[in-house]
Amino acid sequence: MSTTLTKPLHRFSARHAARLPLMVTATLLVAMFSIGSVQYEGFFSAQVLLNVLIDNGFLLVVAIGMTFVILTGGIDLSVGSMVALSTMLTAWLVQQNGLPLALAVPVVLLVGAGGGALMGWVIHAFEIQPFIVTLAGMFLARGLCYMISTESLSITDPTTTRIAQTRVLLPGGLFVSPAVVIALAVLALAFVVLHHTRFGRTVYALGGNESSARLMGLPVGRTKVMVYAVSGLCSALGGLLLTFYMLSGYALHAVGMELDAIAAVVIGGTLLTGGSGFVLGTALGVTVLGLIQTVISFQGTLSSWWTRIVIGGLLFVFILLQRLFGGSRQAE
Amino acid sequence: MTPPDDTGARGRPARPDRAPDARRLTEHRLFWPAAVLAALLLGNLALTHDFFAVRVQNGHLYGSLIDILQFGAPLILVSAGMTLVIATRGIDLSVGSTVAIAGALACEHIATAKDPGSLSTVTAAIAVAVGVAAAIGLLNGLLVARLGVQPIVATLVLMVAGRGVAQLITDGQIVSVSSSAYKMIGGGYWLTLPFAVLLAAALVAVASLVTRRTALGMLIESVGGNPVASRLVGIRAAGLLVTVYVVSAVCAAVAGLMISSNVSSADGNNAGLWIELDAILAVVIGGTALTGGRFSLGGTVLGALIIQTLSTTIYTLGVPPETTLVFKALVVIVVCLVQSPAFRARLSRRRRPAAPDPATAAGDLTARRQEVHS
Amino acid sequence: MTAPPTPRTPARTPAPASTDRPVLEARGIRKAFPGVLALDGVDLRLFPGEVHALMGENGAGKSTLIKVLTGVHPPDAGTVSVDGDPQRFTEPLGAQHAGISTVYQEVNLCPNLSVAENILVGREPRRFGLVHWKALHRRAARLITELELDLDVRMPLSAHSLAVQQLVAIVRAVDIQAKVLVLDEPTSSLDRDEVAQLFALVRRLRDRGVAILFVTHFLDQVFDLCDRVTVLRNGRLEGEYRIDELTPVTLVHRMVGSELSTLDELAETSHTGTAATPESADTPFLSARGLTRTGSIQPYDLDIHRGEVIGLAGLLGSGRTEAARLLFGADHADGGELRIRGERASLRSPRAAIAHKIAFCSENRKAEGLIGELTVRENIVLALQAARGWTRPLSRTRQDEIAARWTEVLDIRPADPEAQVRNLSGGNQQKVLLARWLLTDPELLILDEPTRGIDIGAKSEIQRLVSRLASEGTAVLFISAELEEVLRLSHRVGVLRDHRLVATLPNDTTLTPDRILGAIATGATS
Amino acid sequence: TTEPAPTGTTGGTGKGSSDGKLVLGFAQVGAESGWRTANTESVREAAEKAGITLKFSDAQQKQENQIKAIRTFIQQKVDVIAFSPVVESGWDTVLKEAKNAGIPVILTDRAVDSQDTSLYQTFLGSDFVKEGQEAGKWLVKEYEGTSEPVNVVELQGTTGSAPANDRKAGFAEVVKGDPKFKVVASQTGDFTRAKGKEVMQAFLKSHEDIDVLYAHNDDMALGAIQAIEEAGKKPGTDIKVISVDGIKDAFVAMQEKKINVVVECNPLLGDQLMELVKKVAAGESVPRRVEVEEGVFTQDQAAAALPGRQY
Ligand SMILES: Nc1ncnc2c1ncn2[C@@H]1O[C@H](COP(=O)(O)OP(=O)(O)OP(=O)(O)O)[C@@H](O)[C@H]1O
Ligand SMILES: Nc1ncnc2c1ncn2[C@@H]1O[C@H](COP(=O)(O)OP(=O)(O)OP(=O)(O)O)[C@@H](O)[C@H]1O
Ligand SMILES: [Mg+2]
Ligand SMILES: [Mg+2]
Repeated sequence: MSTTLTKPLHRFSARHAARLPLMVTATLLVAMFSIGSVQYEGFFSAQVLLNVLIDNGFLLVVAIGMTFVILTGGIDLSVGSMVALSTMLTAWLVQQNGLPLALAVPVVLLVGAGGGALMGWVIHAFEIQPFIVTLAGMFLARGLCYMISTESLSITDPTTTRIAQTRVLLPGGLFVSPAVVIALAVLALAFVVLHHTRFGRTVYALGGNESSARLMGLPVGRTKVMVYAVSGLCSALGGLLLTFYMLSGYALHAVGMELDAIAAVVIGGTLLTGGSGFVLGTALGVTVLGLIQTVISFQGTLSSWWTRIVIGGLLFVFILLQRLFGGSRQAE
Repeated sequence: MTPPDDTGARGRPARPDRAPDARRLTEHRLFWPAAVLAALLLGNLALTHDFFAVRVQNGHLYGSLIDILQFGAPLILVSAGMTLVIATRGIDLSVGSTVAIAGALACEHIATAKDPGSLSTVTAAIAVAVGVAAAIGLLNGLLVARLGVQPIVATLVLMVAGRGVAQLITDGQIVSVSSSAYKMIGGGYWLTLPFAVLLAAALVAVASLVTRRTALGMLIESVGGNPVASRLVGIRAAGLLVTVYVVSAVCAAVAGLMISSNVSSADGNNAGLWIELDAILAVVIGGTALTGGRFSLGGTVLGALIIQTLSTTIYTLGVPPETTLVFKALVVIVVCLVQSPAFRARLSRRRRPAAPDPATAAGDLTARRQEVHS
Repeated sequence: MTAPPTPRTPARTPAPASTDRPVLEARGIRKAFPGVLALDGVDLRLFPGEVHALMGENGAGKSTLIKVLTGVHPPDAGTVSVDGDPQRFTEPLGAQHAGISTVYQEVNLCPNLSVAENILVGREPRRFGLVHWKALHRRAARLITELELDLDVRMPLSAHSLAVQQLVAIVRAVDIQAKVLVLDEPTSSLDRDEVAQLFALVRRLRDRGVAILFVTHFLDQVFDLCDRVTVLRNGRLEGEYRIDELTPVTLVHRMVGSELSTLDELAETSHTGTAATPESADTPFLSARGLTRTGSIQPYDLDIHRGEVIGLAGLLGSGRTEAARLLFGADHADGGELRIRGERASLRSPRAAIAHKIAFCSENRKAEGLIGELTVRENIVLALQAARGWTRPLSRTRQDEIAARWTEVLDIRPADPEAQVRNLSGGNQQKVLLARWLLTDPELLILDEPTRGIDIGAKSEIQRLVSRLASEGTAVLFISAELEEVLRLSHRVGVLRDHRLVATLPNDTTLTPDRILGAIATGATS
Repeated sequence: TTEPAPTGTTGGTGKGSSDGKLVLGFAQVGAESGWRTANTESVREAAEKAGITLKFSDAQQKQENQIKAIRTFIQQKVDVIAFSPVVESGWDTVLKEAKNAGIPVILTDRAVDSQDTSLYQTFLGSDFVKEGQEAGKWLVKEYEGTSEPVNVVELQGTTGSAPANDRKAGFAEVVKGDPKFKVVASQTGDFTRAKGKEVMQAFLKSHEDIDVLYAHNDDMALGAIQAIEEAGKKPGTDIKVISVDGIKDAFVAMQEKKINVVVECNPLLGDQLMELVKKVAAGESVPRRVEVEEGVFTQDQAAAALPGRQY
C-alpha cells in the first residue's frame, strides 16, 4: 500500500520562503550603498563600510544576544542599561580600583551573564512577562550605574588605551578595530550555535510554540534561562567594546540602545513573536541602521529635526520595499 | 436553526463546591493591581501622615492624591489606547511622538492665532491636533494591517520621525502660550476637580462602554487571541487594527494636549519622552498580556495610577535621583512578583510545607496557568 | 440490535498472566482544576507487552490522567510509579527520561521547524558536538518511511495538513526508545490506511515488550487492537477489564453509565442510503467549475444543492481540505468559476463567503478554530457576532441563552458557559466549534472532520443534527476520514485522489466503503 | 596584523570643498532644549556670514553618534572639526584619529578631560561649575545678615548629565560654607517644564516651608513657578527662584517678579567660533580657552535686557 502524499508543487519556495526576506534586505542594502555612493563624494569606499562596522560593532554584539531572546518569543529591554553598567563597571574597576583589565573583563562578563540568567529564571519560575522583568532589569542596571557615579569616568589605563587605539590593518590601506573582529567572531559563533547545536534548535522550538516544546520534552526552563544569560553576556561584551570605543564609563551611555537592538533584529527579518529569523539578518539590520546614520552624516546639512525625520523616512522606505519585494507573509 | 429538544440531559461531571468568596475576590483580575496601589498609598500615608489630606484651595481640591490623578491623567489615556493595541497583539511605540506632535500643533496654532484666548481658536487647535494624530494612527494601522509590517517596526518609524516633526513644528523652540481656555484642558478645574482627570475618566469610560457594550471588545480579543481563527470566523481584522491604532493615536494626542496645556507650552523634544514605556508597563501591570487577547481597561487605569503614585512617592520620600531607578526597579519587581500566581503558590508552599490541603492545592494550580492543553 | 446492558462484570480482572508487575502504575490519582474535579481516586496499571485502552466520554478525564502520568500536571493526591519506583515528574522531560513516550491529544509540535526536526529535536544526531544535519534528515526520512509515508522531511511542518502533523507526532514518540508509549487519540483524523499502519507499528512495539496506553473513541479500534481497557466516568475509575469480557455495547454502557438512546444509535451502523438527491433539478446552491488553486488542488467541478449532503472521501492529503477551503474563501482560488445561487461569485475572504451564508468548520480546532482565552459563550457566539458587525452586539441575555441551549444540545461539559475554552477537554472543544457554526443558520455548511475526538454518544447526536439540517434545506459538505460516517450521511460522495476530484458517486445501496476505496485506488472517474 | 593606528592617512587641509571655501564639521549634541537650538542657529548663521561651509550633524544626545559623526567628518576630509561634547570623557581615540588626519579640533560649550592637550586646539564655552557658583553667591548675598535657617529645594537637570553635575557641585560648594542654608530636597526634573512642575508640586506638599528654589535651567524653573502659584504662594516673594540659562521666557518671568535671578549661560557663540575656525585653519595660534560672555541678571536688569534676548 502506498500513501498518496503528493508533493506540493512549490516545494522549493516553501522551504526557502523564510530566507527570501534576508535576500531582499541584502539587496536593498546594496542599493542603498550605491545610491549613497552616487550622491556623496567620498562615500564609495570600502572604509566607509568598515566604519559602519567599527561604529556599530557593539550594537551588533548586543543585537545578536537580542536575537536569541526574540527567537524564543521573549524580549530583553535591559540590554542598553547593561551596556552602560558594563562600561561603568570596567571604568570603576580598572580606573578607580586599579584592577588589571584582564581581571576586570571576566568580572564584567560574569555580571552580565549572571544578571541575564537571573532575569531568565524569574521569567521562567514565576511566569512573569519578559517585558516587565527586563524592564525592571533595565531600571536596576541603570540605577546601579548612577550609584557607582553620576559622572563620566575616563579610562587612562595604558593597556586599555592601547587596545582601544589598536587597528587591524587590512590590505588596501583599510583598517578595522579589534571590536569589529570580535563582533564578527560573535556573529559566526551565534550562527553556529543557533543552527548547529541542540540548544540553538531548542531556541527555535521554543519560539515556535512554547507549550508544545514543553510537551515534546524539551528543556524549556533551562533554555529560557540560558537565552537571557546569552543576551546578558552579549550586552556585557557589547559594553566592553563600547568601553574601548569610548574609553570611558558613563551612566548615560547607550540610552535607548535596547530599541536600536530590537529594531535591528526585527528589520533583519526576525519575527517578534519568535521562532522565525536568522542571526545573519540581524547583522544586516545593524548595517541598515548604521548606513542610515552614515548617509545622514554625509548629507551634513540637516537640522536636528530633519535628521530625525529623514532617519524615520529612510526606515520607512526600507521596510516598505522590504515588504513589497519580500513576499506576502501576513502580520502575525 | 433551532436545536431539537429531544436530547435528554446526561450526567454532568462531578464538581467540587465553588470556592469561598475570599478566594473569588483574590482571583478577580483586578485584585492584585488594586492591592498594590493601595499598599503604595498606605505606605505613603505611613511616611507622610497628611498624604491623604485634601483641602479646598482657590475653589478647587488640592492635595497629593489630586496631584497623582492630575499628572496620571495623560498616562492613563495613553495606556488606555495602548491597551487596545496590545490586545490585538500589537504595540504602539509612536505614542510619545504623537504626544509631542499634538502639543506642538496646538500650541503653535494658538501662539500664532490673533486671539489666543478665544474658545474658537482653542477648538480649532484641538481639532488640528487630533486630526493629525488620527492620520498618524491611520498610517500605523495601514502599515500593520495592510502591509503586514510587524507593529513594532511600523510604529518605530513614527517614533523616530515624529519627534522630528514635532520639533519642526515648533522650530526646535519651546512654544509658550497664554490662553486660559487652553489651560483648562490640562491645568484647569471643573466642579473642583482637575479637568484633565474628568476628561480622562470620561474618555476611558467611553472606551470601556464602547468595547464592552458593543461587540468590539470581544472581536479585538479574538483577533489578538487567534488571528487565523478570527479570519475564518469572518472578522474584518484589518478594519479593527486600523481602528485601534487610530484610537491609540487620538488618546495620545489628547494626552499631549493635556501635558502641553498643563505647562502652557509645547516642548517638541521632551514632551511624552519615554511615555510609551510607561504606558506599556501600565498595561502589563494591569494584567493585559503582551501576547494579545484578553484586555482590561480597568487594570490599565490601575497600572497607570501605580506608576504615577510611584513617581510621587519618590519625590515625597526624597529618594535621591541617583537611587531613584534602583528604587523603581525594586518596586516593579515586587509588583510583578506579588501579581504572579506562581510566586504566591511557591510562597504558600514554603510557608506550609507539604500541607495536603486539597483546596489550596487546587488554588495553586490556577496559578500554573497551563497554556498547555489537551 | 438493541442489546440490554449485560450484567456488571467484576470491576477488577487479574493482570495478564504473562507478566509479573506493572511497568507503569498510578494509584489514587486526584486532580482538581478550579471548579472541576477532573480525576478522583483513579488507578491505572500498565503491563509490559500489552495494549491498554483508556476509555471514557468527552471530559471523563482521560487526557488529564495522561498529563498527570507524564508530569505535565502534578497530581493533588496519589502516586505514579514506574517499574515499582514512585516518581514525581515535574516536566514531561522527566517522564521521557523514565521511559515514557507520549503523543498528547492535540498536535503539539513546532510549526516553524521542519518535519525532520520535529521528529528529532532534543535528540538530534551529533558529530563533533554539532547537529549532524545529514544524518538527521536521513534518520527522519527512514522513520517516516517506516509508516509508509512519503514526504520531504525538510519542509516546514506548517506546510502539512493536520493529519500529517499527527503522524509526525506519532513518529516522534515512537522513535524514543521507551518502555511505555502513550497515545491520546492518535487516530482522530487518520484514514483507514494510516490507522492500519499505526496498528501494525503498535503491535510490533507490543511484541517487543513495550506497554502501550491508547485512547480513542472508535470502539472497533479498541476491539481490534487492545488487550485490556480501563474505563473512566466523570473523573472516576469505573473499572478495568479484559477486552474479551466486553462487547461494544457493554463497553459503552460502562462509559456512559446508563441505558441510553445512543446505544440504539450504535447498532445502526448501516448507512441510510438516500440516493435520491433532493431538488437536484433546481439550480444548485453552489456550483464550482474548474475551480483550482495552484499547488493545492487541481481544477474540479462540484454542485451542491439545497438539502443535499455531499461527502468528500479520499486518502490522507488527497486535497479534501484544500477543495473545501476554496469554497469558503479561506484560500483564494486562482482559476475556475464559482456560482452561488446561480450567480457568479468570487470569494476574496471568508467574510465574503459568510455573507453568502456559507459556514466552514475547520479540521484544526486548535490553530484555526477556537480562541483559547475566550469563554465557551464567546466562542460559540463569535461567528454570529462577526456577521452582525460590532455595532450590533448580541445582548448578554441572548448570548447566555444561546450558549446554554447549545451546551445542552451538544452536551458540552462542564456546562459552564464562562469556562475558558482552552480548559475544556478536546472533544468538548470540538463541540463548541460545531455549535458556533451550526447556530449561524448557514445555507451551505462545510464540515471538515466535525466529529474529531468526539465520543460515540455525541457523534450520533451530531450526525442527527446534520441530517436534520439537510432535511430542512441546508446544503452540507461533509468531510471525514471515517468512511462509514460519510456514507451514513451523504447523498453523494466525491472521491479525491492526488489533489484531484476523481469521481462523484451517488450514495445508493450499492455504495460501500470498499467501492469508494476502489475508486480511490483506480482513480477511475465514473 | 594588529598595529597602532595608521598615521597621516590624509594630512594637510583644504580638500573638503571644491570651491575653496573652508569646511567646518560641527557635531552638535542634539536639540534637547530651546537653548541648544539657539546654539545651533547661532553657529549656522555665523558660518554663513563668515563664508564657511558648514557640515552639521546631530547626535541625538548620544556620544556614540557624535563619535561616528566626527569619523565621518574625517572621512570627508573637512578642514576643521568643532563639537560640543555630550560628556567630558571618552574622546581620546577619535580625537587621535582627527589629529592623525591633520584636522584641528575646537571644543565648544563643554570641555573634555583628555590628558593629551594636543588633541584639540582650543575650548570655547561656558563653565557650568562657575554658573552654579554664581547662583550660590547670589543666594549668600541675598540672605546676608539673617541667621534664620533658609530651606532650599533644588531641581536638578538630567541625572548624570554634565550641566546637572557641575551646577549642583558649584552651588553646593558656595552654599555649604554657611550652615543656615539647608538643601531640604533635591530631585531631577530632567530639564523640562512638565517634570519641573510635577516635582515642585510634590515638594510643596512634603515640605512646609520652602524659602528658595534653585533650578538647573529656566524650563524647570518656569514649570515650578506654575506649581508654586497653584499652591497659593507667590514665586519670587514667598519662594525665591534662582535659575540658569537665560531664555526669553525666563526674562519675562523675571520682569513679572516671578524669578529673582538668572545666571546666564550663553549659547550664542557662533561668531566667536568662526573667528577661531579661521585662525585655526590658517595655522595661527589661539588661546587654549576662550570664555563666552555671560552675565548674572537680576529683576531690576530684566526689563532692560529683555528686548535684546534672541532665544
Ligand atoms: N487546565 C485545565 N483547567 C481547568 N479544567 C481543565 C483543565 N484541563 C482539563 N480540565 C477539565 O478536566 C476535565 C477532564 O478533561 P480531559 O481533557 O481529561 O477529558 P478527556 O477525557 O480527555 O476528554 P476528550 O475525550 O474530550 O478528550 C474536563 O471537564 C475539563 O474541562
Ligand atoms: N501551505 C501548504 N504548502 C504546501 N503544501 C501544502 C500546504 N498545505 C497543504 N499542503 C499539502 O497539500 C496536501 C493536501 O492537504 P489537505 O489538507 O487538503 O489534505 P486532506 O485531503 O484534507 O487530508 P487530511 O485532512 O486527511 O490530511 C497535503 O499533503 C499537504 O502536505
Ligand atoms: Mg482528551
Ligand atoms: Mg483535511
